[in-house]
Amino acid sequence: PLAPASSLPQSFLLKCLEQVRKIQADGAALQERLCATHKLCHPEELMLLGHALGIPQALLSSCSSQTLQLTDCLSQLHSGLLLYQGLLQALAGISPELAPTLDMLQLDVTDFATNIWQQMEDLGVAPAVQPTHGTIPTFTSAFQRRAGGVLVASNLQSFLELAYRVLRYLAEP
Amino acid sequence: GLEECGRIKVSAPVVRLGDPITASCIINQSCSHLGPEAQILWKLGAELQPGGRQQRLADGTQESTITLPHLNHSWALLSCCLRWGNSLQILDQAELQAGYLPATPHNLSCLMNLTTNSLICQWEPGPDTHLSTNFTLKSFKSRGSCQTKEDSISNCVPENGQSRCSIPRKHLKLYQHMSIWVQAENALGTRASPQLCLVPMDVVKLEPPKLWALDPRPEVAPPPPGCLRLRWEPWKPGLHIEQKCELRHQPRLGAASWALVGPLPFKTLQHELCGLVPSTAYALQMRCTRWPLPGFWSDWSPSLELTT
Amino acid sequence: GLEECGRIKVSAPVVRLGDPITASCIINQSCSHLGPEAQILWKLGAELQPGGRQQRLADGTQESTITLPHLNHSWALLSCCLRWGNSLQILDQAELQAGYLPATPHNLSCLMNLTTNSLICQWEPGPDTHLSTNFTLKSFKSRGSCQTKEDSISNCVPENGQSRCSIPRKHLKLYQHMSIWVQAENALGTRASPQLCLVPMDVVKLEPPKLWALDPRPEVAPPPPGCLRLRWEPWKPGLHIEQKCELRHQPRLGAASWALVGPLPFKTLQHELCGLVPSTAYALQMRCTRWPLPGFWSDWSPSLELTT
Repeated sequence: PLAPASSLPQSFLLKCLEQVRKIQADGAALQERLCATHKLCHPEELMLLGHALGIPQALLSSCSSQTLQLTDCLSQLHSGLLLYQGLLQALAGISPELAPTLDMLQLDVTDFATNIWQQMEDLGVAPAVQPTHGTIPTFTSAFQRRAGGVLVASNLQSFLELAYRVLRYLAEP
Repeated sequence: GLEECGRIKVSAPVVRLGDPITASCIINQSCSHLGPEAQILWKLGAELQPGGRQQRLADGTQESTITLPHLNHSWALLSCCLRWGNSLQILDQAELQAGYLPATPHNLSCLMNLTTNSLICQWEPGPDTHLSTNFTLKSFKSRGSCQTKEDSISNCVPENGQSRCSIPRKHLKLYQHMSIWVQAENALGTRASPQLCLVPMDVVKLEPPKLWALDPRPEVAPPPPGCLRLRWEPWKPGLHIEQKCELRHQPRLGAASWALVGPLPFKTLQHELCGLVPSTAYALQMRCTRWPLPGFWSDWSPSLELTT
Repeated sequence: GLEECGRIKVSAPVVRLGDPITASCIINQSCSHLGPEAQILWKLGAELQPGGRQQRLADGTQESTITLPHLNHSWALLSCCLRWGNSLQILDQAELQAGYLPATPHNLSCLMNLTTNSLICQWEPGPDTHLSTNFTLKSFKSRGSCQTKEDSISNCVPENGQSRCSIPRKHLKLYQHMSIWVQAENALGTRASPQLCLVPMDVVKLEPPKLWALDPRPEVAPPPPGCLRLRWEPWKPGLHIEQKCELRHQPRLGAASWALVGPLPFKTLQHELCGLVPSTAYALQMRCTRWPLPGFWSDWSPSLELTT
């Protein structure tokens, strides 16, 4: 495994921090619109539905500063982003008003995943075959896509919070 | 497949404003692992709605039914919820809409516009129905008094929400009768305006001619006092149409109303106006109409100012 | 079938301006029932062209061939005619075009626009070729120094004749290298500009922040003489981008040039400017750029006028 920080170019880390901030802004925009347009404002009101829908969450266990395993952390970050890419794709058709916001979020998440993957390739720590996002629930009604949107956006914000912290730690001179 | 936790069914997704609406919500057994007596609650927007009647169905699922006596919002969100710990969980949501049947569109009128070469029709849509209402201008080619339908004409769909539509030249037979009406449609029903039976060219509205002072020519004696000479240029797209025109004039200053002169045969292209107050500035305007065949008067031309 | 009277064939429908062009016209026998020695004549535009070489072919048809040494019109009509009684009958016509090979498009430059979320590229098209010339912005996603092509990107076709094109966000990977070039093509050939290798976000151009006076607050001492306090509102679409900014000021009156202050960290959002001439009106402007990551400076903001 890689030694922390030293092996990651500063420009890569700064770009990642920039991308995380952008995705957080996109995610917040989606949450705001779901609340304004569909009155779905609190993920806590949708926990039961979340269990039933079976929305998976991405872990960043190798990224905590105590047990930082850089290679594992990068690949967890990458597969987490792939998972959210898949979840966001499953939300397609959420509603005409939200479609542009959802598309932008999906594009930025995909860009961030590509950025991480290419850095892993440059470091020679990328697995031969790029992983896929695993099983993704299908949302069968407009309401489920909106409720799913609230839950996915909320989970994504928590995931990004963790990612931001580790990237900041790695970017510290 | 995904286990649905709860599913709302409504008597009708759209009702008339103020009418009652009934909804039922079925909680799937797997979702209500919360214990048999999970209580289903209803929210309209953010407000809890009392009056849900809950029962356990043969297959073990729970069903709650509620009737909202008067739906007074044109748009509202009805939520089926479940108490879970100290939180209220939303299991499904239905968008309720209420509004009015479309009013019968009225005051349908059409003009044949030779600049755009299209038949432009407009109408009064009537009051807001609070529902998405589509207006379509329908027509068919016919004979005489439009009793029989000869060829259909493709529908004319107005641009976003406008109460006018243009039927392009290629869909028109300019000298044949056609029947035209407007149809308004929303989720509650359809209403059609009375039918117009018209011949496009008979509702042509021309543009006014261009007025010019008649340039003085050496070989022609100047206009006698109290007289004015003017000429006009007919509107190009209307050159093939026989017309009659009218001239009106009024002193530029003072409150005298317009004096009318006509009909002037439109082909003469010039006119000498006499009987005016000498050394006075006059405003002159002209309009024309298809004649003797039917048509609408053009607007009055912009003013030409001449001094006697 | 319709018996063709005459048919022109040209060596090339489009030639370089000033180059020669050869055409032949074959008169069908059935058409030349006018007698064997029907004389074929050529007209370029309205002018008769001497030098047509006529011969009778084995199958009895007549063929005339003509070579125009220099085609100096970018567009011309070549007519194959036959004298018939005292009239000249046109049997066929060919449109001849002449122009230049497209010049190599140059000065290709691109900016990432976060308002439209698109990569906007522009270029110099080079001199007019007199021929219909299509410009296409081509690109592909790549790595490092753009040697290898990873994914292709659909061509960007500029709107009617513009020398700029916008690649929409969905075709871009904002943080990946891409190779971009312009291709110019007309009937005479194709020319491609040198390739740019860039990362969209590294050519981002921000909009300037909005400058405001800092509202005086009771609990805060007023600015000392010769000092000004201002605050700025960053441009929303750039909030996620780390930036540095520059401030410039100059007395509103008089000819003093701009004085520059900076770099200012963009997150401080306010600044106290001192060392100015007391009781003087100043114009202040600010601009920002992505930093430490690469990017272009924004334009200077509109002036804020404050008086010390």
